[in-house]
Amino acid sequence: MTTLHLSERSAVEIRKDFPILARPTVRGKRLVYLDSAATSQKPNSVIDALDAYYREYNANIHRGVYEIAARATEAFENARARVARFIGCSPGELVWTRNATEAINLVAYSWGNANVGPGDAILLTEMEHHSNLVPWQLLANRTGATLRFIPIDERGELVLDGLDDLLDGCKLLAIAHVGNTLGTIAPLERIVPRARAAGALVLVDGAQAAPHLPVDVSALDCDFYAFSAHKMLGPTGIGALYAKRAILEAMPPFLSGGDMIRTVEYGRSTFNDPPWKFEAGTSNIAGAIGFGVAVDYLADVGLGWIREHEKRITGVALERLAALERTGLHVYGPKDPDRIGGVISFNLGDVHAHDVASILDTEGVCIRAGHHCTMPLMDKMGWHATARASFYLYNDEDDVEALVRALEKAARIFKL
Amino acid sequence: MTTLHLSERSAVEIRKDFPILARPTVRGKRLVYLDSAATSQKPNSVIDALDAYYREYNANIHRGVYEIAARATEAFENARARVARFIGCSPGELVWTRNATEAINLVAYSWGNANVGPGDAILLTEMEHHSNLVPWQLLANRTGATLRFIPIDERGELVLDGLDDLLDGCKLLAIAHVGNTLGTIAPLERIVPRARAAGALVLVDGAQAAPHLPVDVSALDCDFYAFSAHKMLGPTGIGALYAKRAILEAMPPFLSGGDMIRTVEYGRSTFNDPPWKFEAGTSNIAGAIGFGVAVDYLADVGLGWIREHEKRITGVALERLAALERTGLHVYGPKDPDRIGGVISFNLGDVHAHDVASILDTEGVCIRAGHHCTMPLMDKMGWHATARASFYLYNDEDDVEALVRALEKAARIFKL
Amino acid sequence: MDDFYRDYILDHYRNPRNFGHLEAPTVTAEDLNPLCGDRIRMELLVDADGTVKDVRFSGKGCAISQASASMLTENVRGKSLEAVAKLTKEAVLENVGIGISPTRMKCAMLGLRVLKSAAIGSLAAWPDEE
Amino acid sequence: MDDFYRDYILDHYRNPRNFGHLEAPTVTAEDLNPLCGDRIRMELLVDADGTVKDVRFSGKGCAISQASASMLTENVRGKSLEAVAKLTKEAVLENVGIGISPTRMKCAMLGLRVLKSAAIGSLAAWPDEE
Ligand SMILES: Cc1ncc(COP(=O)(O)O)c(C=O)c1O
Ligand SMILES: Cc1ncc(COP(=O)(O)O)c(C=O)c1O
Repeated sequence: MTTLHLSERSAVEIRKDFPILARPTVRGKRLVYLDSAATSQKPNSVIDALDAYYREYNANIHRGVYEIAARATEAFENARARVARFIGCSPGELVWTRNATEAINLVAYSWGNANVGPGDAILLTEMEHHSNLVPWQLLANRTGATLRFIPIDERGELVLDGLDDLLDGCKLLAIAHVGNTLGTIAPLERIVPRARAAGALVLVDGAQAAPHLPVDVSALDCDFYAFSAHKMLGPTGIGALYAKRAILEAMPPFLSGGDMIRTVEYGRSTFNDPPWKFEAGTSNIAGAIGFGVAVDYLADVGLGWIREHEKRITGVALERLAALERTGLHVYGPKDPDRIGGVISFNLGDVHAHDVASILDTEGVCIRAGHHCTMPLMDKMGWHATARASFYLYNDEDDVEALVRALEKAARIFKL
Repeated sequence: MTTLHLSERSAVEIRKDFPILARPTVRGKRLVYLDSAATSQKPNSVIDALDAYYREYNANIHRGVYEIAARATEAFENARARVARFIGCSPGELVWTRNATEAINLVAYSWGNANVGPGDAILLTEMEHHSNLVPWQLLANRTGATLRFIPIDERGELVLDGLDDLLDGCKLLAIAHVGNTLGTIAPLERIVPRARAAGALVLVDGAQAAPHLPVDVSALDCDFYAFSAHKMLGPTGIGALYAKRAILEAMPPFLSGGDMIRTVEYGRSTFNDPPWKFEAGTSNIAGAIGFGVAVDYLADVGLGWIREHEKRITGVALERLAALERTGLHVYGPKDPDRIGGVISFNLGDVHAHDVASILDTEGVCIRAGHHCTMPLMDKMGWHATARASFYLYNDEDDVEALVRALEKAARIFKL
Repeated sequence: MDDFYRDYILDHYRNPRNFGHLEAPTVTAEDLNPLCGDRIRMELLVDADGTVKDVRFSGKGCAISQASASMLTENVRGKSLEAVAKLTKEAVLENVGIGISPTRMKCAMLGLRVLKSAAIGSLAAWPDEE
Repeated sequence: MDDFYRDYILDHYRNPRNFGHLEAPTVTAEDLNPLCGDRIRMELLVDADGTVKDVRFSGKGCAISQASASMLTENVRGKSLEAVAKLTKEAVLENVGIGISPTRMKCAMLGLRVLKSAAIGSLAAWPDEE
């Protein structure tokens, strides 16, 4: 049991870097944060980087000649290079956005309007987050394209049997790398080559993957990869879109204004090179710098370690929750830690997930409850709402124990 | 000279709240920051608010039931209410965006695509920032509409003689409240009623006004007002769009995904009420909270005081720069502090503005040089580039003196 | 919040009063809380004088929204539509008891919101007004 | 940065060498720095062997971009296109002297960028590579 012991110690060490995890709740409980799939906590190094930017070298970028502007520009572009390296692309292929959602919208508007027409199909899966579904609904409305869906079975696994038929005539496959409600990891290594063979481009929604798994976009061979800083130790208000250089070059501009142009006349404009062509107006400079520090922290701990750690914690949690079955606790989705990100959805008897979450909150345990921005999946599965616990590098067995004890309390209150 | 003395003392007091202004430059000079039109510096209260969010109650908003999520949601919506009050609208009329640029793009895509067609005209002015020009060029390309321009004369004043003709057949007037290159204040009280009479909606680009003048959107009677936090003591990555409630209700969604929906099925969706309908994905939560604190700081000092203070500093600067005429210094734009925001564009003999800015930097004086994202204006005026100094509440006469002395050094180096 | 889940709340949650549908309702309204997906529908039978004769509610949601809606329906028979339209947040909170956290306030008020909009004929615009 | 503006730089800025246009250039290239608006155009007269016989530049910009372009043009006559294509950043910096701040480096390299792209026939893709 050496590895177990080692990783245990490391999570405790890691926790010291996260100031919020050291603060007791209003009721004086230890904060047991099990909602990292919604947003992660931030280490001191990230918070300090934001602070340093505003206190020491806050200035607008790219155009300033003076010292602090030079320092800000360098830090901003350097962050881009680090985030790009983190997912295995070059800085010229990484566009800053507000979040994963905006990254997907950018593709739907810029690439979508230019390349998708009546009769074209876009293939999604039944487990997509609203952010990787609604933009394609609107694109379909604009262009007359149709949407198709890779089904998900009751166990929460993607059904790939009819994949080639589904891909026939598809312009794009847009798919979550890891589902946010059930944690299902999409077998991209089996799916992407078939999409390629069918001539479809591939957009991967990496919002739940980039924080938790080693990601290499060139190995994945996808055309687009969207992710958010706030779910991976970074600040709010910054995310990124990876796109293959040639595709970015060919894409028309989306948002326009300062900083993304090359020349402007009253009547017409020409545009800057990617990635700047897609970054209109003053960027979230502090946010980008913080994102760079966040991926440094993750790379330092090691994505391999993080993945193994989460698998272990998830395994323990699945085991401990199974023991609560007598109180009516029911876990959804694949029950194999190898096949899911550190995400577990469940319900406790006839107790509504919101009530579960409220009672857990009284014990300092933070989980999410509701439809998790996957309403169609919930409808399909026949669930009104689920409770969801999600794990990250700073969680450990103590957190699982706290979850279980709080669930026992909820069961007691509801007399289950 | 009592007022002079009073305001002088206050600027010195104010400066103490801005940590960056207390740090010497790499060369050991005092930082003389005269580039607030590009981005402003931030007071401790704003930086501390970001810090507190990340250290104490970082959580995703709206959907979380637990304590820190409740606190984050409340702080986020409370910030919206404060920023709304700051410009005189209700919180339901204020949409968070990344910056003024995105706010304008939101209108161009959502309102523009739905309401502008072939043969329609959009009226701009010749002094617009690229951010209030290029989005309308792209809209015109998409829809077959045409752009018209209110001319600017050599003194940098808008020419309103032909206004009613220009407005004839216009769907929208999009106009900067304060120009960023010459500081020209648009006489909106004379322009907006005529636009109304002609049946055009009015979008005001307030990026350079909201930080510096008392703004009341209901008194202005505009339909849209766009502005950025980072130019008004707030963080990067957050801005806002005001729009009249009825217009927001009628506008179709723009960016889509999590948080802006009401119901989602695989095939179709319905949308949340404004303002959330236009806020897709996880917002810049920390940014919005910081923006709220920034407007509190501004309101505390008082926009009336800030405007008077800037007028005075600008007047002093215009006087002192006039004395440099013998070295070939030439000031552009209206030379009346009453008619301009605290912005002065100039050139020094045959020295390129970038060289001026570089030499000023060696003295710790930060100014901007180039086209200031108003390329067409520069072309029209026949300027290749200008140097620009801009003032804010933390600047005082010492800063003007430092500017003048550094310009004298530049003149010496270039043997003018 | 744990104080909130008392026996009578659980009873209303598990055995909601006036749950179901009216055969021929005079007015109905329905709304959902987009944040959590909870839905409530209210059906009223109103006589010519504007007095509520009968009421049913239906929907799906948490103990807070269901119990508070259930309790609300116990108090409307015999009331005028005007009186229903004037029901306050405080009245609901009196019914359901103390200890509702701010995040859950919208759940507690969903039934009221729907009932009032049935009485008024339109939904309140800005949720903070409640 | 103030060390940078020496007499010979000012002289090249105010009296640029080889400024203007060739009657019949063999290759030309033009580029602008989108951040500051500086533009430079390079025109080369190349003989059948690929040797640069004559050169002119034109454009508008700061002392750094204009002087460094001017100095560059003094060094290309008689060179092969291949040699021009291989000119380095360091060579430019040797010409113009020390003290260029990072923000101004793009100004200093604009002439080189254009000259090399004339020689190679295409612009370098990612500016950081220079
Ligand atoms: C007049 C004007 N409009 C719009 C903008 C764009 O602001 P932002 O870059 O914050 O979107 C600016 C900023 O330079 C400006 O000065
Ligand atoms: C799978 C998935 N995609 C997209 C998103 C949207 O991320 P953001 O809100 O940061 O844009 C999320 C976040 O909840 C997610 O889990």
